[in-house]
Amino acid sequence: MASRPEVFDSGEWIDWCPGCGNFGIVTALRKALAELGLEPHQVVIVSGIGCSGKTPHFINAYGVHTLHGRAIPFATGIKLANPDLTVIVSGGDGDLLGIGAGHFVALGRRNLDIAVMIHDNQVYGLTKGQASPTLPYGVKTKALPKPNLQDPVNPLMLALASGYTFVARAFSMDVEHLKKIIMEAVKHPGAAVIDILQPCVTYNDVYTAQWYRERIYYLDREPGWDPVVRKEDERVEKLSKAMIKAMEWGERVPVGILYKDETRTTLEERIEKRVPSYRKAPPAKQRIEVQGRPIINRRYFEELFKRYLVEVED
Amino acid sequence: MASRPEVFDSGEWIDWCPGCGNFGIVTALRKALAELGLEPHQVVIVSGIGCSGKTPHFINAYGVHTLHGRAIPFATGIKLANPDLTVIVSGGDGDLLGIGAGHFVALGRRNLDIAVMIHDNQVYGLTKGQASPTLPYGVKTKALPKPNLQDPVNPLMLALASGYTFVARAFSMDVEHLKKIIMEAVKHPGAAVIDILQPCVTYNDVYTAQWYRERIYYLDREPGWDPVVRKEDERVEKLSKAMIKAMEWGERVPVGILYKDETRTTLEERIEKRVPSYRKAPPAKQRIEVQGRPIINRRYFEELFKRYLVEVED
Amino acid sequence: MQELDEIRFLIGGAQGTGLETAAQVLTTAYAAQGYRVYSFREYYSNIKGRHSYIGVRVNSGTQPAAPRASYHVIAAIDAESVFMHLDDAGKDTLFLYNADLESRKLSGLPAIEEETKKYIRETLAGSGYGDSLGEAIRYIKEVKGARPVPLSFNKVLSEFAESRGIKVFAARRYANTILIAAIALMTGLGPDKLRRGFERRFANRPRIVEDNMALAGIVAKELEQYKNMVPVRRPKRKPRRLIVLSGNDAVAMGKVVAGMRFQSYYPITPAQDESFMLENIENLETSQGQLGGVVVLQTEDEIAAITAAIGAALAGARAATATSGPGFDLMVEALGWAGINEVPVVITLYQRGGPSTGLPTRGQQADLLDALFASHGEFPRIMIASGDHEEAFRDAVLAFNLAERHQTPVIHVLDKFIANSIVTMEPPTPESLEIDRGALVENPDKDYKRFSLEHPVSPRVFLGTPGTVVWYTGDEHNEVGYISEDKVNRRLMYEKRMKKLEIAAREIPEEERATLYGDGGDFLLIGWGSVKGAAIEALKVLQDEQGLDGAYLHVRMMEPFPARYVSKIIEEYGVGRVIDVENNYTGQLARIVAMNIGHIVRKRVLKWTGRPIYVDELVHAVPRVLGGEKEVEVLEYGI
Amino acid sequence: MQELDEIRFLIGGAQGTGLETAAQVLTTAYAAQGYRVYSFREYYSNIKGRHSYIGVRVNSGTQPAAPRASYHVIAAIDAESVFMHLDDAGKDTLFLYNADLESRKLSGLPAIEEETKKYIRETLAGSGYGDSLGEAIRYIKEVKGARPVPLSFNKVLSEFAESRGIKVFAARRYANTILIAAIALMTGLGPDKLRRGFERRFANRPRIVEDNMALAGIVAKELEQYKNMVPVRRPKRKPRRLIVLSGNDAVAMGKVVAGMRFQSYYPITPAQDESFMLENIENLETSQGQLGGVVVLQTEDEIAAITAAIGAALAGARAATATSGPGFDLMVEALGWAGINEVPVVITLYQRGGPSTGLPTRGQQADLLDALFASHGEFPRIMIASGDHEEAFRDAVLAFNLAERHQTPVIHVLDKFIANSIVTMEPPTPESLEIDRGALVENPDKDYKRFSLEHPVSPRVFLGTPGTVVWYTGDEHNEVGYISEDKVNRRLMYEKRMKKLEIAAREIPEEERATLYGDGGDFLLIGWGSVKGAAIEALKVLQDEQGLDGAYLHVRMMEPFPARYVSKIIEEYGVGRVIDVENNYTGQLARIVAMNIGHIVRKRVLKWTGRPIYVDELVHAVPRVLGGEKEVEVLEYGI
Ligand SMILES: Cc1ncc(C[n+]2csc(CCOP(=O)(O)OP(=O)(O)O)c2C)c(N)n1
Ligand SMILES: Cc1ncc(C[n+]2csc(CCOP(=O)(O)OP(=O)(O)O)c2C)c(N)n1
Ligand code: SF4
Ligand code: SF4
Ligand SMILES: [Mg+2]
Ligand SMILES: [Mg+2]
Repeated sequence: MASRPEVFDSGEWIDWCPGCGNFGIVTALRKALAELGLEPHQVVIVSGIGCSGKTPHFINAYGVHTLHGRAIPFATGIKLANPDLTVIVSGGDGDLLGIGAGHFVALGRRNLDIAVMIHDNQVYGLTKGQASPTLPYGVKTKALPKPNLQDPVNPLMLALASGYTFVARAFSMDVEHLKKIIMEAVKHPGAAVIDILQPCVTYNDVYTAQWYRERIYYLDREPGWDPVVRKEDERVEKLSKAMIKAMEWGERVPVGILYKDETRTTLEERIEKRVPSYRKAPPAKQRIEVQGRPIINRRYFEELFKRYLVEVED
Repeated sequence: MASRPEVFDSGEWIDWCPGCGNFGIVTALRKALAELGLEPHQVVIVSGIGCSGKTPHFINAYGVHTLHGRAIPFATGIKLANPDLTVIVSGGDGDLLGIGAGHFVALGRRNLDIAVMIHDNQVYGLTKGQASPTLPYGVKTKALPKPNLQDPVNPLMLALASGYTFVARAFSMDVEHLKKIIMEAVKHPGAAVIDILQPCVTYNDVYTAQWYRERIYYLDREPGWDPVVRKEDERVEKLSKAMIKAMEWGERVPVGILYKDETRTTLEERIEKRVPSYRKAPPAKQRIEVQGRPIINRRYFEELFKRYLVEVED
Repeated sequence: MQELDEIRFLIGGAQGTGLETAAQVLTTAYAAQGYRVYSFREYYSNIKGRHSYIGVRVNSGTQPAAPRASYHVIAAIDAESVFMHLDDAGKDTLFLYNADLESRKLSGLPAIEEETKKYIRETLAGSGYGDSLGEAIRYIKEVKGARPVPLSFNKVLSEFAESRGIKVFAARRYANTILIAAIALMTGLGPDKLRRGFERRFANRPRIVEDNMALAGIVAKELEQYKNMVPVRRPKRKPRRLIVLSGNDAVAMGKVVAGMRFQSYYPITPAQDESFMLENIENLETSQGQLGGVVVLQTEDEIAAITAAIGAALAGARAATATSGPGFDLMVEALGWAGINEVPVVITLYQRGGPSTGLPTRGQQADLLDALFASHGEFPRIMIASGDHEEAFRDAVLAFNLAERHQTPVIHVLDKFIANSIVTMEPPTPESLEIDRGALVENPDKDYKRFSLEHPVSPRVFLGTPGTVVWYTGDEHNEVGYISEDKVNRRLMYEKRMKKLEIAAREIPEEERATLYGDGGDFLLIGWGSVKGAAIEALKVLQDEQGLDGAYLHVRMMEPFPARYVSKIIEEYGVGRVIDVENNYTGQLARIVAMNIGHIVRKRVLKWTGRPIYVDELVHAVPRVLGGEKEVEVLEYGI
Repeated sequence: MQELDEIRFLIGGAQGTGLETAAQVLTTAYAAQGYRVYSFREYYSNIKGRHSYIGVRVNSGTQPAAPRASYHVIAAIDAESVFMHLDDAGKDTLFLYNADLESRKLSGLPAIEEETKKYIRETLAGSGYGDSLGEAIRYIKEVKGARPVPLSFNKVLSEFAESRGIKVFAARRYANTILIAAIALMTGLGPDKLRRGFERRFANRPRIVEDNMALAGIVAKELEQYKNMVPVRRPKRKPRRLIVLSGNDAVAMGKVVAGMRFQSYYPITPAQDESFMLENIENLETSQGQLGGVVVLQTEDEIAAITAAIGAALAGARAATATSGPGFDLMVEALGWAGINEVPVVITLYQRGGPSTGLPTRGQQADLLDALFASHGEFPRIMIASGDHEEAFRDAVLAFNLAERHQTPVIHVLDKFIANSIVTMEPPTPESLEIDRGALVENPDKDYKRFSLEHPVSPRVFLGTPGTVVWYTGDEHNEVGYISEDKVNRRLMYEKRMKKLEIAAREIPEEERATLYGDGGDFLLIGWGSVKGAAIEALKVLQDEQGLDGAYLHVRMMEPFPARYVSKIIEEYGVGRVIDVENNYTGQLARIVAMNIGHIVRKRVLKWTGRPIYVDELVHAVPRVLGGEKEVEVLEYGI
């Protein structure tokens, strides 16, 4: 049952710069969680380090503000230990696509049911405005001494190449749309990623809210746009189409769902196949002791480790 | 002027398993270096850790056998400090696409003139046969206790998404073809990657030489295949085509050059724009002292750091 | 022949030629007779082709726990194994080799490294011998007093091939069985008993068992004259069952018993076998059904391994990761996060030869100071170092109890010498062990504060617990977990964390953190980890052979360090009679002792060749160091 | 008014409101008069909105190098800054605040953290005051004896807006100028001199300079009565030029002078400003043309940063990386690689508040033991810790000389208190410094061996040198660099590396590794890093005010540790009169001392609030600790 978004307001003062695009993300996230009918204790927001990294503190839900670049593997452990939790990763573009790129790729490969929100502001906000991995070559944002030397990585392309089964883009200033995308991502069973275009009012004077407003268009309003893979043999075609959309950047910038693969099993399902008790009794919920003693007694021990036992002949 | 491949034989005993696909790589590499007319001291082979990581020891050239996953950033420092060197990275699939995936992505973004050879054997050879990031879901190679849980990452897709300007695949058992591809990769100015299908005879009983032989076909023999981007506006189209080829895996497995972008500037060129002396006097070749004293004397010091100086008024 | 209390043999051959199988077959066969077995393995960082060997001790009374430098039998499967073990051949050692290879030259063996060839060549030349295998055998016989046992492998294998109707080519794969058979024969392990070993190794493959037994018969016939030459006495005591396990297995078993249900890892020698073993029994299948399951996750790197384990621990699972030095290096940042967030996560650290990639398949004890201070800033951690398999098992359980009780990361340190050696052990009685999950809250009230300053250890909730929410952050935080830079909060929150170490120090008796073995007053050895086995046995030998009566202080916990106890013991002896024994260069334990109690133990016996400390070399070194001949004695036995 | 030898002021305001500009303008203006200035800054890990402040000392004689707890002027730009600095207001402190805000309530200021609010509320309530700004001002006046200086910012800014024909809204951005003007007025910095400060800050923007001067005029008129209230004496000595620089700048300058031409980094506080500064002058442009260029590479993470630097060093460049704790953690594995491969790479480590993300914009000295033992296994490293900006500059040069001479990684340790404080310094004379590139081979002959065992330090070739090739590997290697697991090679190669530390210890005089300041016999302070400034000044104050005559032993090199020298000095005093002063909890230097020389210094003055040690609190603590009242005195001055 949907609750009010305020339920997800932690009450902590938000110390982002006035006007920062992150405000839209927090608002959309609170709304999405409320509309999904979740309760605060069922949700874990996992973040990295950066302005974006502070997000969990502003959400009334379990919050894990981890290390720079490591939100994804932290989230992986949380989700695998207790798959009943709704686990959402909130990270910066530097965090997820620079220092954390290896984990970003690995999550795609795993298709674990986690939704990843990239706060894509093209800069390292909290360290004062250096180029992030999404800033294009030759662009000079405010705090850079010289124009950027490196080419950007395209978060959507990287996500598609890595195997994410849900890939979308949204704009942090369109809270309603972003909310919907977040809800879709959370509902999607498997690894989902949302590239959120998030203006940094303090350091990014190139990709401003205005810049985006002039270019954004909505895929769901495009006639015939259907990003969903419903059968395995549609995969290559849908993936190719998604990639072509992902490369569109300049005059027009698409937002919305680029790709959604409903055919791949999640890691949880795969584990369950191997460990039948997994869903019923995941690691975090198993009884491991009886009155302060190991549940594995001598008899069980000998059964479990049978192959290490040698019966001594008389 | 081309020399003989034996010039590049270090004479060290190769302790790979008899029949290992890596032998083909070493042979092809020696031949390629010889045909490129390089001398041993002009070449640096940089590797990670794994069976593949031993490669530099078998090549008579400067060899840097680094840490697991870190060959690319080591190579980056080497190349930037002395851009006259021919720098080649040789790494395992686990090394480059698992633990090193973040660096792999970053090199694509940088388009630094380095050629990367992925020894793609779908397993962690040196640690005894665990699944590497290229092993498909559900496959059980010899040493795995259970079938693989995770989906594979496609090295070519990842390379294309990351911005490599030269992306190719080769088969380690076709030494002549591989040699040619290596030569192309080395000659290509910018970040190049070759996914080398390398049978591991000890641990990979699924993707065997035989398996490949039955499926491989050569792109350069495909009528009309032209992977080269000669003008910026061809980029999206060629990239899309390359990606579709990259996804082909099963009945038919393409080898050859998938993508070659001649339009993007290299990092070296970009640096030179900012530091005009860079090519003439790169970091490794600058004179920094005069008779044991800093080349930057008091006068130069005051000029360089003018903005920190305050003239004291009388 | 006189029966021996213990027999020792060494089998050598190229990697990939079945040495491990040979050792397993023999070990199980002896264990099934009630013998206590210890076997250690040396191998290159290589998959196939380089020389490898396994040293085995079979004892009729006590459990051996360290290598000894003298062997009753050495069995060489190839030419390399003859050249490599010249030093190991002693007086009367039966030295089995392939007589077909007599003309082989050292220089024609590329698998032996140049430096080693030089060493071997010098050894032979030093006594006037050439570098062919025949010469090496003469050297072994004439100089070392060993008894060469030539055997034509070709002959034996041809006969075998013929008798079993297989190709000679196929028969070659059974070369390792020749070693098994020869050793069984010489040590008096009869065919029935040997068969048990084969049966166990090749369960459900009776054909292979028969093949092996047939070949063993042929070998026995050929070597008839050596039968029972080094017979071992019947075991003094026969337990009903024995476990045959490696150090990796011991830890894995401890973890399962402790209730660990999540392990994330990235493969690395010599840690990985622990995770494989866990993966294999992930279902916890018993006669009463599935007792639960262990999720074992192979991650993309060690950073992911530890952070995933921390995540799982936050969610409420007992969670761990296992690695060795290079992997540990990558975990350092997350270790600090676990520290500031008071997360009970266990890191099993298997030391190997460093620095850097070092000697990845060899052993060392050189990560102690690193592990003790790893990660920037200050936070409490607990560090346990096990000295043998029994300790490894119990400490694996203890690690989780301490982690949850004190809400700190726990580093459980082992080394390759323990990880890769295989011993016999009586099955433990898990019921006698405690599970202490520390302070937990299942139904938090409104005022619940995860990091309450009321007590240093604040009760935990798991992620997902209804009734509250909690924030975790690597930043300094306030009582609910929100970032706080306030100076007063900072001081108190920092103190809260650090005080937990004082509490742990108060709660864990110092005598459990360090143990004194022996009570001789002549000298005191001090050591840790795998030194234990060699040290305790050396005490006995020194007493028996030289009348020197010493004791061994085994330090098992480095943090909280048992300062008072160690201080007391060292002062009883006087620091001049204390000898630090470590498998490293800088005497890391001695440095920790100095740091904690101010006594600098300067007498040291050290080793850093990557090989284990042999009882014999320690026995030799102690009187020299004690007598003041040398302050530091450097060991280097073992190729 | 009596002229003062030194004036001290504090300016406070929200982040993003121009405090740094204010401090710069004033600092340059004073420096241009020949004053020696020291300014330190406290700020939150936040971009805009949280409270920040800068404390400045302007001295007419010597260079200050640590904060003092008493200010002549405190200037608060907002309400937060009044509440935050109640403690800093002392007797007669001129406390400027915005009179328009008198009714503001503490509870209505969300930028102040709850814990801090509680602290402030308790402070006020403890003396019977409420929590409005008006009450706070009364408290400051009545309890602390300060002199409130109310000023209506609205009034001043409206007048300013009108006079300059700009919108009041736009005028608000000049609020920081009010602080500048007030301080200049009170301390006797005349308008012409102040103008110099503005001119320099706003070079080529005369309009802004005029705006500022106009506003300053209005402020001066309003505050006429405070003019020259705390005048500072003319400087005793006037150098021709002064550099105004931060610790980050000092290191960057040292690196450029040292010939470093490659720096790879990943942004992190408080290290990043060093790399930006390098990026800015990358072209080494002089009147004689380009002297070369520095390649500054922003990498994808710290692992890439250090490995790229190592690669560049192998290629022959002097190469470095700069980071702080979390980044250093990620560099640990590669550090060991540099160690085993004998690579001269420099790591500049700026300590900040830990553990983990900790207090990322605050300071601490708690990474010493970590840095000393980081990375598994054993290898030589050299560690230098600078105590002030001059040392930071010289040590940056020294680091490269030692790295290349001994072919080891060098860790150059600083802390946030040095990195982010700004001082005046006389320009150095680089000609007086040495560049020692160590043993190099340009024309290797056929027998060249990179890791020749002949000497511990084997001559290097750069990658690409004709005439040879070389292999590097993280595995144990032989003389040419090929992997070797041979035991003899292992022993010798390991010793070769470790011996280099002994050579370094022999070559670098112990008196350069630790320096004794003062010669009083009453007590000995021992410390390192930024403690230096506070300790040396505290000696003087203790002598002047309490007749206590002590000395300060400043340890600048932790590896090789100056054991004999430190031992000698400590023994001269007797360990009971030695006080360890550190900005950490566990007394890390004291632990290193114990480890090296066996003396456990138990008297300690420690601080871990993330704030610097103030001279005054140290002065207060020393006699207490010395007198035995307490063994450890914990400091916590500074909000
Ligand atoms: C290991 C490590 N390296 C560097 C830092 C410093 N750091 C803090 S935030 C940040 C970058 C933040 O950029 P991004 O991820 O894009 O987040 P944003 O602030 O833009 O939201 C960095 C480099 C750190 N905390 N940890
Ligand atoms: C930090 C670190 N973690 C783990 C290892 C152990 N390790 C050595 S090789 C290897 C995997 C090798 O696999 P791959 O990169 O595919 O190379 P291959 O052996 O297949 O050529 C691993 C995990 C290591 N050396 N360093
Ligand atoms: S710096 Fe940019 S991203 Fe960070 S809070 Fe300010 S506006 Fe937002
Ligand atoms: S394990 Fe596989 S990859 Fe490694 S050497 Fe053997 S065959 Fe080659
Ligand atoms: Mg960002
Ligand atoms: Mg591989």
